[in-house]
Amino acid sequence: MDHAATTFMKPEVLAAMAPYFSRYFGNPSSFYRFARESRKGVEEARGAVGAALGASTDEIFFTAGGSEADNWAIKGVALANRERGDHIITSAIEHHAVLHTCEWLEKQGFSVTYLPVDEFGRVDPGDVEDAITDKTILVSVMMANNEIGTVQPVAEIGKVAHDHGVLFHTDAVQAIGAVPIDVDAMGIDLLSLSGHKFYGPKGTGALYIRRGTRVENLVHGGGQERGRRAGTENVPGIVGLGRAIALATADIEGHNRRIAGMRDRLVRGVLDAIPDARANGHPTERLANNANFSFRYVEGESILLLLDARGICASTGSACSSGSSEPSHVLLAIGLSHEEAHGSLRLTLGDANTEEDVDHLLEVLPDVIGRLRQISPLTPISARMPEAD
Amino acid sequence: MDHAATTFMKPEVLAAMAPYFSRYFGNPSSFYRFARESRKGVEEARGAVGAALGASTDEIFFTAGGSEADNWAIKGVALANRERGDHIITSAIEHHAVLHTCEWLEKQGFSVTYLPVDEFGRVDPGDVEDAITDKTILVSVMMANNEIGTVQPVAEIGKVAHDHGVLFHTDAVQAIGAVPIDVDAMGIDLLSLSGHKFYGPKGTGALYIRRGTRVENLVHGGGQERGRRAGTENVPGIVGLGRAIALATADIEGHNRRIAGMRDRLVRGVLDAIPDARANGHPTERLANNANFSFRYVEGESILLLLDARGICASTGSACSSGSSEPSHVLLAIGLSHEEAHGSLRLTLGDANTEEDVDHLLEVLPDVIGRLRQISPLTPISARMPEAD
Amino acid sequence: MYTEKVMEEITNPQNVGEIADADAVGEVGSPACGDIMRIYLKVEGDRITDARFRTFGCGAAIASSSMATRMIRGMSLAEAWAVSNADVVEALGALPLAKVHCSVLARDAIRAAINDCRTRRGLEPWEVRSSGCDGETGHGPGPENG
Amino acid sequence: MYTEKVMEEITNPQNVGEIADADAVGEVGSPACGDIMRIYLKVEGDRITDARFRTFGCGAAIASSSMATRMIRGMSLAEAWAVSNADVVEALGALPLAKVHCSVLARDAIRAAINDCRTRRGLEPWEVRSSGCDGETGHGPGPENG
Ligand SMILES: Cc1ncc(COP(=O)(O)O)c(C=O)c1O
Ligand SMILES: Cc1ncc(COP(=O)(O)O)c(C=O)c1O
Repeated sequence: MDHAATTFMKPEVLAAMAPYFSRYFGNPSSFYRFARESRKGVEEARGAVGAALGASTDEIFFTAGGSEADNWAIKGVALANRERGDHIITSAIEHHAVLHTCEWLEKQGFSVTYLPVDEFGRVDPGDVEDAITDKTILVSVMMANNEIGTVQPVAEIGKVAHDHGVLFHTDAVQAIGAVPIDVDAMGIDLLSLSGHKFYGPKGTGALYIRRGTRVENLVHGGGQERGRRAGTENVPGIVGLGRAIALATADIEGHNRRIAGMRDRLVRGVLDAIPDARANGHPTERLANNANFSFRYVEGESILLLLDARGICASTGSACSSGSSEPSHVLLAIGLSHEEAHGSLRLTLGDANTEEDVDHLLEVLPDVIGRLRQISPLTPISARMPEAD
Repeated sequence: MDHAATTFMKPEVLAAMAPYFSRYFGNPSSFYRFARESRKGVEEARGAVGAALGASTDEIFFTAGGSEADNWAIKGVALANRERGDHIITSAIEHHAVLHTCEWLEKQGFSVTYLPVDEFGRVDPGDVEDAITDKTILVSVMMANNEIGTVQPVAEIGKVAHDHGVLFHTDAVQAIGAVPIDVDAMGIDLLSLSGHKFYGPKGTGALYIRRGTRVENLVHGGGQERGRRAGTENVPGIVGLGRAIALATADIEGHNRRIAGMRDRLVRGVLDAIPDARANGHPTERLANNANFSFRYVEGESILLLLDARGICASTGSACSSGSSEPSHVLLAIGLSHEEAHGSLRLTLGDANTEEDVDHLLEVLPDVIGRLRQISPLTPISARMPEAD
Repeated sequence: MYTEKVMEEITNPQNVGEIADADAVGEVGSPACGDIMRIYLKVEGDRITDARFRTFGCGAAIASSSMATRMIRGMSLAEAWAVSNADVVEALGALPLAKVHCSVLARDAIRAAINDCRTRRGLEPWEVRSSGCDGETGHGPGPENG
Repeated sequence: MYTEKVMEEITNPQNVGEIADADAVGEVGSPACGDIMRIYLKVEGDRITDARFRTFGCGAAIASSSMATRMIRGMSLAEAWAVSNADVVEALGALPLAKVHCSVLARDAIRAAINDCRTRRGLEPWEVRSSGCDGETGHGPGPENG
């Protein structure tokens, strides 16, 4: 139940890639007819990505993943438009690929506004408008959050940005296949996506760049991707990404209906069975597959470990690995205390999950939380199970 | 005969990758036991790359290819060491991934020396020494040239750099499996490589960074690659890269012997059969698989096309695709005239080539050159075949 | 990169060679540019009765010269002058965008040959600006409008 | 990430709980840090006869507390004071580098409990500097050298 971290690759995707490993292995930038199949594979994939976003084929540029796309979009716009302004607006709950890129730009002399979010994790388009100055060159707000699943009012934010002549980038890594996207209707100038979040290959991604948008290159060198992203094309990866995005966006509504049904039963079941628990994120404006909880008195990593021992993969916003175990910036931004933020659990459903998985989780999780609360010094006596030995 | 452009993937490599697409699809940065196989696959590959370079495992960082590795090495060193100096030394015959990166740094205020090469394409280590100033922070000279195959005196250049306390980066994209590498003996601080040049997967690469070397990140975000290269790891790709480099470096000498035998017969055959032709690059200090020719009076692309029509893939330094058809910067740097540079042909042999391929080439090429010379207005009457119609 | 039709024109170009007693020769390009086109004409009265070429250059340059000479055979000089680079591309079916400048070279070579013919006959050359390496040309007024 | 042995200690921690009439309690960490360890001791004369813990924290914190309480049962106070974080890691077999600070927390919790015991008995606490969130601790002189 950790599909937001990465997904398995669908058999159809691997099947689409297979011929390009060894049979059509040509370098698509090569010249001879032998390379034609590679070129065709890449261009068909480009078409599939364009179609999924309501964009033209020539506005799609392949990258090695979501992080590269985010870095490229933000640094690229910043460096190419420096003489127009040095101010960037983003939100406090972006992925680190956006936040750390913005921090790097601050070191290069740019100034960045990190907008707050409400208790559900939503950015207020009015805040975006208020933050815009005549130095603002870019607004970057993600389409859907990877931890708490909150979907942002992207179209409104896009409109605000455009009303002020400011470019709008959105990290849609978690949104592909979950939110119907139309870059024109949503006022999006740049959009990042990553293949392995929708049953495509790892190490593949794409950046949509609206025609005419000034963006400096991130990777300099050969003339690949029409001179904008150097490096021999990862042909099988690109082909797989194309196939995966076509599959993922074929029936977003039907997919969401099925997944949200399971997710809602899971959330209700957890909150019914476990006291002192809360569901994080927005009640309705959220990804269909995402459930995020805070369980008081316990710490997230230990929840994961005990779930793992019972065969359930999950994720937590508490990243106790750096020594100074930082709680999730997203959970703090929606107003959770450090303790609550440390005790978070993210469950994200995917195509492989069934109702039986939900049953299993509902069977296991209350026990796991109960055992950890028994260990914890924070647990009030009232919330403690009878002592074991 | 264009193995320097890209190679097919060996069946062993695909076989090594296969389980990581759908079975061990875990995110190696995830926590649970399920992700352990992914982590193990990545770390074994890191070990294989380290072993191939005489480096430690913790000095290897995976990238999406050679271009990214070059960009990262050069921008990373430049930006991280700016307060120590702003001068970079490279050569005139580097790959565009190095040259365009240096040009970008010039726009950011760095100064770059582009060292000349001799008629064989070699950089003189003495020139490197003369170019070093107290502002110099980096020397970047490629290990082997992708067009003319010349192998540089890397160890001497590394020594000069280190004698002056300057970091040394080498683009070894063409050298893996062809030149035995020992980063310590050669005084290399950073080294770029790319998987698809040695029968590994496209869209994979690595940067070796000597322990303690100050390098700024190129892709900011998550903590992957020990916090130095963000982005979910391309697990199957990395595993394939590891397998490929182990295979490619298992018997470099034997491989070179076999390939150079064919190559030498090819070069002799071509020069014997075709007048007004020259072999470019160094007579002995060159990649075993590389042959590069200039044929006077004809243009490279048209050679490729006629070869292609006869089933032979090749490459040319004449890139007549930009409108302002630029001849190869490498061929101009070794002193060829524009006309000679335009009439170049690169043939690069690989594991799939046989003596029959050489026979076929020797049968076809003289006719192709003859026909083009008949069309060309530059061909002297003496060098022309009898008029056709 | 090239269509089958263009490849056919490249592998089997028509009208290759010189005309020993040509009435006109036009040459454009340079070795530095990577393209040289030379067109030879036989002109009887106002009519082109033979056209041949020699070209140093890429596939598109060869195909464009071949096609251009095929097109102008039998045309009057004014008709040949009116042949645009788009006409050459159309006759070839298609050229990659980056190669369109080769069709411009072909047009320029035709015009250079026509003006050579006019000059040899003691007539004013029609106005033309020659193209640089980048294939950009000013459109001098053709005979239609000047 | 964790070895089987450490996972066993996490899924089946020993000595969880409180000692109702404890002779000493030591607590380190804070909710903001993401780790709290509380160790309860029963001390007869100079000897630790029972040790229990409650921990809020990651797997390594739970495993370290469990192992630490197992180690110090039956030790004298001076012996228990001398238990280093490296001893805890060794007893666990191994901890990931990023988790070593949890073993430091366990050592600090033991020492805090021992000093609580000494204070209750009217003795000077042995010198110790408490660790911050980052798990760095000054090494106060133990009983051996103070
Ligand atoms: C010498 C050299 N450096 C860098 C590169 C770039 O590698 P990649 O295409 O994998 O990014 C290449 C290959 O194109 C190369 O030959
Ligand atoms: C919202 C978001 N942005 C960016 C990324 C980075 O994508 P990748 O790991 O493919 O570089 C992720 C996934 O980790 C994500 O969830």
